[in-house]
Amino acid sequence: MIVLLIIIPASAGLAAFFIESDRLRRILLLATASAQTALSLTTWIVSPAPALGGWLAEDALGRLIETLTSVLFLAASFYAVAYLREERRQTHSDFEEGFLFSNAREASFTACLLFFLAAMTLVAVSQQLALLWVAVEATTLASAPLIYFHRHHRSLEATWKYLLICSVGIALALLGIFFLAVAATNPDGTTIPLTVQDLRSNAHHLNVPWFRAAFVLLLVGFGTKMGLAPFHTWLPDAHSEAPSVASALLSGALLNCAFLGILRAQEISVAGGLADFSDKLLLVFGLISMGVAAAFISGQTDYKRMLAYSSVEHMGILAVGVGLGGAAVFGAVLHVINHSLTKAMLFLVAGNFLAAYRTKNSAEVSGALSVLPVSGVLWLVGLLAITGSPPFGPFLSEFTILKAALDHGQIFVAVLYLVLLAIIMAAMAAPALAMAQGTPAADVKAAPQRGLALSVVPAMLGIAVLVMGVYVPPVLTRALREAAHLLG
Amino acid sequence: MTALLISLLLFGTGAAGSLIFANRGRWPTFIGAGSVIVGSLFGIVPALRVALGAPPQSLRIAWDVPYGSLYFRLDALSAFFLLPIFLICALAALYGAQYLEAYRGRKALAPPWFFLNVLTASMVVVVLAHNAILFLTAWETMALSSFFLVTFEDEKESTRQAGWTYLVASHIGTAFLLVLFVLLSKANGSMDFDRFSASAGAGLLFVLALIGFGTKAGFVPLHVWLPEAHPAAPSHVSAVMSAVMIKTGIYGLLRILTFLGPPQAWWGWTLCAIGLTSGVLGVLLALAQHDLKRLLAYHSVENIGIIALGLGVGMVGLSAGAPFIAIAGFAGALLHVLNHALFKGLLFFGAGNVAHGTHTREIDRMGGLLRRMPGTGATFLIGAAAISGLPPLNGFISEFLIYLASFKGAVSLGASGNVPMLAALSGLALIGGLAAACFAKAFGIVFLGHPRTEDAEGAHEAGLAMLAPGFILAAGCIAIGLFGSAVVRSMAPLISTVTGLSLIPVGQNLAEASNSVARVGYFGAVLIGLATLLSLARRIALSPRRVATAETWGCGYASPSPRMQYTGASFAQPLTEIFAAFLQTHQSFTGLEEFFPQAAEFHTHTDDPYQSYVFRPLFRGISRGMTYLRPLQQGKVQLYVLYIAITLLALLLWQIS
Amino acid sequence: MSQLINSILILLVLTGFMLLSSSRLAACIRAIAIQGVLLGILAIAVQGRQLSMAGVLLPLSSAMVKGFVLPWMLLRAMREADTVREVEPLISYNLSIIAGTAALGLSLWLGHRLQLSSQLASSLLVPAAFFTSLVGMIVIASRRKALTQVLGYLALENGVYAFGAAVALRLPILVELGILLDVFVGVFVMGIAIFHISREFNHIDADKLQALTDRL
Amino acid sequence: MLSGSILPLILAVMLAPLMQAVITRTKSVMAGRVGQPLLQPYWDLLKLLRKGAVYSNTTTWIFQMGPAVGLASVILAMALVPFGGLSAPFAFSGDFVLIAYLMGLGRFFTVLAALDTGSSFEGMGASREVTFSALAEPALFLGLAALARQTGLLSLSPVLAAISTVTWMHAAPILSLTLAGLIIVFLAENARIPVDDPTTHLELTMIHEVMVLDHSGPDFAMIQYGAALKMWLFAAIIIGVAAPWHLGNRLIDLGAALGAMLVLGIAAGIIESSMARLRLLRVPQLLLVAIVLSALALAL
Repeated sequence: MIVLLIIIPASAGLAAFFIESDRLRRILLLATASAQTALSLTTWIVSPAPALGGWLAEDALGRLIETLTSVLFLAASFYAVAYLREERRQTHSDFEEGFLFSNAREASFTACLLFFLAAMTLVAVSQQLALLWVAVEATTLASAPLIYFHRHHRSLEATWKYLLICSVGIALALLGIFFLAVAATNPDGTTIPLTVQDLRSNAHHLNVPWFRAAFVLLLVGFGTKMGLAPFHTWLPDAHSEAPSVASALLSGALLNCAFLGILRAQEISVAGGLADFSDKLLLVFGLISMGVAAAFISGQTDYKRMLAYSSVEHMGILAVGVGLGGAAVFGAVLHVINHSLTKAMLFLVAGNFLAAYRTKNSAEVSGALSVLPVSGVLWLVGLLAITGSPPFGPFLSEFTILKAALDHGQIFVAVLYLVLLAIIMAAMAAPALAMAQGTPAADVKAAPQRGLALSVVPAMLGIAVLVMGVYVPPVLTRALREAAHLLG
Repeated sequence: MTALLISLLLFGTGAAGSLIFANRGRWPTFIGAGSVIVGSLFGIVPALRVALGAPPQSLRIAWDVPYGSLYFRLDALSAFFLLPIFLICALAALYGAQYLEAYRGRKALAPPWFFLNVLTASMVVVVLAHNAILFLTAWETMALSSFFLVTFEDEKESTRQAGWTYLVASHIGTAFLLVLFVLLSKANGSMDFDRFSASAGAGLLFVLALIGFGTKAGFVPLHVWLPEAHPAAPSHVSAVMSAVMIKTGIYGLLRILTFLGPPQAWWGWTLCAIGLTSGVLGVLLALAQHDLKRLLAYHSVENIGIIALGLGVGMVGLSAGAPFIAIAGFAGALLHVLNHALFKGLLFFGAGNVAHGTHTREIDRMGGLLRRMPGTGATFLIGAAAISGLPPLNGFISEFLIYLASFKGAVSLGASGNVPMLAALSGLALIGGLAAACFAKAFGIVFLGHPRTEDAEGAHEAGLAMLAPGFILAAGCIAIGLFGSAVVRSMAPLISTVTGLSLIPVGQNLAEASNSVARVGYFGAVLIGLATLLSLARRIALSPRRVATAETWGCGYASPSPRMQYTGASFAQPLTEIFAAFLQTHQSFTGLEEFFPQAAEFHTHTDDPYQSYVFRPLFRGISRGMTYLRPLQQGKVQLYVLYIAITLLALLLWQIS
Repeated sequence: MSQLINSILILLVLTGFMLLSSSRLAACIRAIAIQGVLLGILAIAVQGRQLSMAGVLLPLSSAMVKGFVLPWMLLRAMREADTVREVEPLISYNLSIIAGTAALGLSLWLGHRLQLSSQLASSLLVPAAFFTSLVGMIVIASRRKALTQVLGYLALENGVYAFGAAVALRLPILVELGILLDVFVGVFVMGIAIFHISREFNHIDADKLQALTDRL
Repeated sequence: MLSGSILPLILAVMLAPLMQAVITRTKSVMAGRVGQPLLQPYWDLLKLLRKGAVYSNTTTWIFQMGPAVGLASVILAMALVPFGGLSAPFAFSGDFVLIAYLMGLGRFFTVLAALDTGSSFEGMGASREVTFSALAEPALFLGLAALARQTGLLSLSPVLAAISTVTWMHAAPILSLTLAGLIIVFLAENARIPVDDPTTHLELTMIHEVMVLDHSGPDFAMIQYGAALKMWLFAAIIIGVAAPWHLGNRLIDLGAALGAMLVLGIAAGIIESSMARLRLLRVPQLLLVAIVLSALALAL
C-alpha cells in the first residue's frame, strides 16, 4: 500500500510525458491526484504494513505530512488544470519587461508535477534516513522544471539558484547522515541501522560529538531546503517566479517535507537526551528566520515575494515551536497544517491577481474586492489568518506555541516572538489591505475567471482554514498528539 | 441562557441570510436589521433579569480546539454590559436600515449587514465568554467585523488609513491579552476563567490588562486609532463602536480584576492618572476639531477617562478599606458606562442625520439646522447637555457619584489616599467645564444661528427610522436623570461582583449614595417644572404686549452676513490658546497686506499629538531599521552559498569545540 | 593498505588545490574527473579483505560516472556554450589558495575533534573529505561561471562521497545507487540549466543572474 | 423632605437685587455722585416685565428658553445655600456638586441663547464665558473640597454651620486661602471687575453682558434677576465662611449675616471703582491663581 502511494504518481508522471492529448493528460493528473488522496485517507483507517524491511513505513508524523501533501496536491491539480487551460497560448508577453516568452511543454510540466508528488510522498514515508535524503534531493530535481515553466531569464535565474543552493544544502545533509552513521557505529564495529526506529531506540548509545556534528549538518542541509534563514535565499526568488500553482506546492508541501528531515533528527536527539542542545539550535534559527522575514516583509513591494518571506517566517515559527518542546511541539505540528492550507490558498489567490492585474507590484493592485470578489475576500481572509488572528487556524497553533514558551519561562523567546509577529502583521497589512480595498485602476477590467476552479479551489482552502480555527477534529488532535509525542 | 443562545442563533442566521440573499434588493436589509433587532429583544430579557439580581447562569460545552471550551457565564457583570449592547445594536440596526439606503446602487449593502450581525454576536460572546480561547476568538472577531464596517467606504484613502491603524492597534492590543491570559492560566493549566489565578505578580497582570484592554477602550495614549476609525465608519456603526464596543475594554479590565484579588493602591492611582489624562486631553482635542464625528470620537476618549477616574477612585477606596468610596466610585464608573452608551449613541445618530442632511461633517459649514431638522436638533441638545454632565440628565448622575466618592475620599482618607481624590475632583470639574464649552460649540455652531453654506441651507430632516432611535435614547437620558436612585440601588449585585464585597454592605452603601441621587432627581423634576412655569409666565407677561421680530442687532453694523458669525474654531480659540501646549495646533495664515488686501485665508488643524509625535515616528523608525538588512538579498548566488558555508563553520566551531 | 588509503587521500587534497589554482576550465574539469576516479579506488581500498561483488561494482560505476560521464557532459556543455575557457574568478588565484589552506587547517582541526572509531579508516580521512567539500564551496562562492559552480558542487559531493565511501560501509546498495543517481541527475539538470542560460544570455556567467534581489 | 428653614431662600429672592444696588451706589459715591436709589433694580425689573419684546428672526425656541432655564436653575441652586446660621431648605451629601452644575446648566443655556442669534458679538461673549467658567469650576470645587476637608462634612449647610470663629482660630490660613479663591470665583462668575465690567455693553472686551444683547422685555428681566440671585448665592457662601458668627439667637445671627452681605457689597463696589479691568489674556491667570490658592488650602 505504501509502495502504491509512490508507484502511482511516479508511473503516472512517466505516462504523462508521452501522452499527446492535453485532455487525456489533464484527466490523468486529476485522476492520480484523487486516487492518491483517497489512498492516503484510507491509511488513516487501515494503517499500511511497512515495506522494504521497514524502510517505508507510516508513523504519525509521516502520515500527517503525507496526507497534507496529497490533499494540497489534489487542490493544486484542479487549479493547475484550469490554469493550464488559460495558459494554452503559444507566446506570452512579459508584463515586467514586455518581451515575449513561451511556456515549457505542458506534458513535461504535468509529468514533473507528478514526479514531485511521488518524491514528496517518499520523503514522508521513508524511515531510512539515507533513503529520505535521496527522496528530498529528488524533490529538488522534480520541482526545478516547475519553476522554469515560463521560459524567460528571471524564472531561469530563480531555477538556477534553487538548484544550486538546494543541492549544496542537501549535499551537506548527506554528510550529516554519514556523520550519523559514524555516530551510530559502536566501538566494537557493530552499527545501528539508519532507520529512525532503531536510532531512537538506541539513541543513548550514539557517539555524542559525532551526533552533534551530524545534527548541525542536517539542520543546515535540510534547513536550506526548508527555508530557514540565512539559508532561505533561494526561496523568495523561486516562489515569486514560479507559476502560482507551483509556488503553492513549494510553500505548502515541499517545505514541510524538508522540515520532516529536521524533525527526524530531532526525534533522535530527543530520544538520546540531547534535546537541550538541539532545541537551542532550533530556537536560534527559528527566531533568526522570523527576524529576517520581518525585515524583508516590511516595505516589500512584490506581493508574491511577500508571501514567500511569510513562508520563511512560518518555518521559523515551526522551528521555534519544536525547539521549545513540550506543548509547543503539538502547536508546531498543528501549525504545519494551518500554514500549508493558508499559504497555498494565498499563493493561488495571488495567481488570480497576477492574471487579472498583470503585475506583481502590490502598489499597482487595488480594488481587488470589486474586480475579483471571491479572490479579494479570500485574500483578506488569508492575510488575517496568516497574521494569526482568530477565528482562523494559525491563531490556535501560534497561541499554543506562545503559551508553551511562557509556561516554560522562556520570556525572552516569547517577547521576541510576539514583537516579530506584530511587526510582520503591521507590515503585511498595509499593502495587502490596499490591494483588496479601494477602487481599481481604470485599465483593469474585471477579468472573467474562465476556469471556475481558479476561485473554487482557494475558496475550499479558505473554508478549511476557517474550520481549523473553530474546530480541530479529535482524530486529528490524536494524530497530532502522537506525532508530538515522538518529538518529546 | 437559552434565550441568549437563541439570540446568538438569530444573529448568525441574519448574517448568513443577508449574504445568501445579497442580490435580492432590500432583502439583506430586512434580514440583517430584523435579526439584530429581534435577537436583541430575545437577549435583553435574561440580561435584565440577572442584572437585577437573579442568580448567575452558566453553560459549558466541550469544544475541540486546544485549551478551548464553549463556556458561557451570565453573571451580574456580563448582564450589565449586555444591556447597552443589545439596546444600542438594535437601535443602530433600525437606524442603519434607512441610513444605508443612501448608498444603494453605489455599494453592496449585504456585507455591512453581515458584519453588523457578526459584530453584535461577537460582543455578546465577549461579555459571556468564560474561557480564554472563546473570549479571544470573540474579541478578535469583534475587532475584525468592526474593521470591515469601518472600511465600508473603502474608496476613500483616509478610510483605508483609518482601517489599517485600527487593525494594527487592536492586533497589538490583543497580543498583550494573549500574554495576560497565558500567565493567568499558568497556575493550573486550564483556560477556563474560573480556574484562573494570579500566580504571577498581580501587578504585572494588571499592567498587561491595562494596556491590552486600554487599547480597545481608548485610554490615552493608546487611543490613537479611535479618532481615526469612528469618523470613518457609517454613523450607525460609529454609534455601536463608540457607545458599546469600546466599553468591552472596560468590561475586560473589570473581569480581570475579579481574578487578581484585592487591588493594590497604586493600581487606583494609575487608573486615576490615566483617567485624568484621557479625560482632559480627550476633551481638549475634541474642542480643537472641526469634524463633528471626530469631535464626538474624542469625547469618547474623554468619557472613558471619566470612567477610568471612577474606577481609580473606587480602587483606592477598596485598597484603603473604605467601602463607601469604593462602592460609590465603582457605581459611578459603571453607571457612566451605561449613560455614555445612551448619550453617545444618541449623539452619533444625530451627527449621522446631520451629515446625511448636509452632506458634510465640517462644523463650520453648518448652522441654523435647528429650524431645518427640529427632531434631530432637540435630541442632539439633550445628548449634548447629558454628555456635559448637566442636571437633570443621566450624565450628571454618574459624575455625581464619582464626585461623591472622591469628596468622601478627600475628606476621610489620609494623605495616602486623598491625592488621587483631589486629582479626580479638580479633573472632573475641569473636564465638565471644558465638555460644556465643547458641546456649546458643537450644538451652537451646528444647529443655531444662520446657515453658513448652501449645504446647510438645503439641509433636510432625516426619516423616521433615523429619528426614532434618538428619541428613545433621549427618553432614556431623562429617565435615568430623574429616577437614577432606583438604578443605583439596583446595581448592588453588580458592584459586589466587581468589588468582591458581600452584598449587604454594598446594598447599604448604595442606599446611602442613592439618597443623594434621589434628591438630585427631585431637583431635576422641580427644575423642569419651574423652567416650564417661568416660560409660561413670560408667555403670559408678553401676551398683551407687542412682540416684534427683526434682524439680529449687529451693534450698528449695517449689513451682516452669515459668514460673519462666530465659527466653531473661533469659539474654541481662547481655550485652545490656553492649552496650546497640549494640542500643537497647526495654523496657516495668508495675511492681509497692502492697502487693498487680497482675500486672506486662515486654517487651523489639530492632529493627534500622540499619533504624530509618538506612534507614526515609532513605526517609521522600525520599518527604516528593517531596511538595513535588505542588502542581504543581493542576488549573487555566490554570496548565498557563502552564507551557508560561514554559518556551517560557525556552528561547527560553536558546537563541536 | 592504509598506505594506499593515505596516499589516495593526499592526492584528493592535491586535486582540491589544483581545482582552486588552475585557471583553465578544462583543467578544473579534469581535476574533478581525477577526484571521481580516486574516490572509486578509495571506496574499494577501504573494504580491505572482505570484498563483495557489489562492493566492487558500485565504486566502479561511480568512478565511471564521476570520472568520465559527467566530465564529458561538462566539457560538452562548455563547448556548446563556447565561452572564454578562462575560470574568471571573483578573487585572485592566490587568495583562493590561501582560502584553501585555511580550509585545510579547519578540516584538520575538525578531524582532530572528531576521531573515527572505525579502525580501518585513516586519521586523514575526515580532514581530506571535509577539505574537499570546503574546496567545493569555496569554488562556488568565488567563481563567476555557472559551469565552475557545477564543478564546485561536484567537488562538494565528492568530499561527502569520500567520507561516505570510507565509513558508511553498510550503506545498502539501493541507497548507494540512489545517491549516485541523484548526483548524476542533478548534474544533468544543471547541465540543461547551463545550456538554457547560455542560450538566454549567450554567456554562462552567474553574474548575469542578479535580476532577482531585494536591494533597495 | 424639607431639611432646613425656607427663610434663606425667601431672603435671597427678596433681597438679591438690593445687593447690586448697594454696589452701584457705592461706586457712584466713590465717584462723588449721588447715585440711583437703592430700589432702582426693582423698578428696572418691573419696567422690563411690563415691556414687549423684539426677537431676532434668526432665533429659535432655544433663545426664548434660555432665560427661563437660567433663572430656574439659579433659584434651585439657591435652595441649597444656607444663610446666617439657618441651614438651607434642602441639604444632602454632595449638594454643592449640584449647586455648581445647576450654575453650569444656566450658563450652558445662556450661551446657547447667545449663539442662537448668530451675532458675532454674542458669539464672542459666549466663547469667553465658557472659557472662564471652565477655569472657574475647578477653583470652586477645590475651594468647596477644602471646606469639606476642614469640617469633614459633605453638605454645604452643615459645612457652613460647622465653620465658626473657633475654626478660624486654629485654621485661619486654610480658611483665608479658601476665601481668597472663592472671592476670585465670585468676581469671575458674576462678571464683576476686574474680570468683567457689567456697566458697559458694547466694548469688544465684554463677556457676560454682550451675550444678552438681543434679549428684551421679560426675558431680559429674568436674566437680570438671575444674575442678581447668582451674586447673592456666592456672596452667601463667602460670608458663610468669612463671618461665621453663630450666637444662637436667630435674629442676631441673621442681622449679622445681612450686615456682612452689606459690607461685602460695599467692598465689591470699592474694588470696582478703585480697580481697572484686567486685560482679557490675564483673566485665565487670575483664575489659575484661584485654583492654586484652593489647592494650597487643601494641601495644608
